Amino acid sequence: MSVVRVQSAPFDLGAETGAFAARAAGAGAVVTFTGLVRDDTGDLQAMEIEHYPGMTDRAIRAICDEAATRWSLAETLVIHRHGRLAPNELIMMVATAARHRADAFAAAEYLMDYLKSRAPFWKKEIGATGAAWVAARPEDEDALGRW
Amino acid sequence: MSVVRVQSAPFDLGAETGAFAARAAGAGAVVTFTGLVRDDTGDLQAMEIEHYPGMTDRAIRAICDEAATRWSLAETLVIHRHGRLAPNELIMMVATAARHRADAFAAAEYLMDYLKSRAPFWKKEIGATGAAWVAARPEDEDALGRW
Amino acid sequence: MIDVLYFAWVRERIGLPKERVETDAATVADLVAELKSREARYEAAFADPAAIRVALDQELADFDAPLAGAREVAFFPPMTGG
Amino acid sequence: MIDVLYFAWVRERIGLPKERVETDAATVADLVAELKSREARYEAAFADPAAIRVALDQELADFDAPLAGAREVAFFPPMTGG
Repeated sequence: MSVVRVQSAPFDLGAETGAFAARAAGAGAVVTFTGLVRDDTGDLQAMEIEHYPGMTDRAIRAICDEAATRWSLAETLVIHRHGRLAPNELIMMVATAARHRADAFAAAEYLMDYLKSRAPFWKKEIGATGAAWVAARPEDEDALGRW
Repeated sequence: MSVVRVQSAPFDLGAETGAFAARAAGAGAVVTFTGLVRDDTGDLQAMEIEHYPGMTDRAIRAICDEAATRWSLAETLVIHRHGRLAPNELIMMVATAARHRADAFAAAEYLMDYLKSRAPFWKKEIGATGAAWVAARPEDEDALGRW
Repeated sequence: MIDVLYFAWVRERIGLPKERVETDAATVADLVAELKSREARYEAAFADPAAIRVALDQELADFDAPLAGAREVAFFPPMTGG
Repeated sequence: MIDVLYFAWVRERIGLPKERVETDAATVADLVAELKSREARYEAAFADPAAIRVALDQELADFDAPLAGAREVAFFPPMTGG
């Protein structure tokens, strides 16, 4: 089963992870990934995340569905925030549950690679001296080639 | 920084994951792996995990140290239980924090591969009709070859 | 008539998130050419087509995709989720 | 004198977790040969050396490692952590 949540509200990583593992009982292996707002320059005031409401949910579900055809998964979870986030806030998380760890790891990495480059989110960094859209990294596009 | 805990007591995955991500603030990417007692036959009553107390902690720390030389990591955490566990209980977890997701994922998989085959734990499955030591899987030994 | 949506810096350069466009353009590329001929801000937003991604009815599409039957087209930079 | 530890099914076959052994064995393999000659339960536990792993003073070691200076040697099956 896939659960997808796109929301402006914060989420509780601990509570989500605990509940996911409980739901995945019988699976054996649970992997989570969490992305946080990183302040590389010491100048970041906020990160603004824009998304395409009509498309976001379906794009993420399509990625989860594809993962479910590639690996034997008991459960997947994707939570992604939009709106204004402060440094060190949690941006998003994925969780995967499978019988064996190789499937859970591969599916989590696949979900992340596709969410990075194929889910309609755009990040803007707001600093003391100005704001700038985060550029897509060529490595992120290249990462899709491995699947 | 590496935190290693070997304990018979249960741990709270949600609380540990939340605290780890808070400690890793600034890291950007957090990956966790959790292993649960899986009942493949429907017959499992308990899993007994034996370990080598004098060696366990140092063996896990050596694995964490090696991971820290291979990837740029902000934090690592390993919790591994021993003693008698019921089906669906959490056996262990690892968590890694890094600037970029590729490092966090690779380090978590590396830690898991080495913990599986190089940390002195042995699992015994206690069923209604008898008990059996879990055999090491050749794939687990082979997995070390990729690092 | 088609709804045209803009996101991120495409939205900022064009100055609005959404508009209805009366067009007979056969493909996405034709629509882009039409918009660019309208005003300088479209010219600026679409100056480098390689930097722009397209979705047709909320599915990723190419610039040569036909517009016939589509109700919504969206233009945006490469995505930066996760 | 060396402390000899057994874990998992090695422990079960030998019937104890730990013992002190008086030995002049030069290597781990020599110690194993000595133990096997003592009693059938050692013979049974060490029947397939390929199935046994060794730690010397709590570090993984090989059967041909010298025992000189070691205080503790442990025998166990391949590990199954995680």
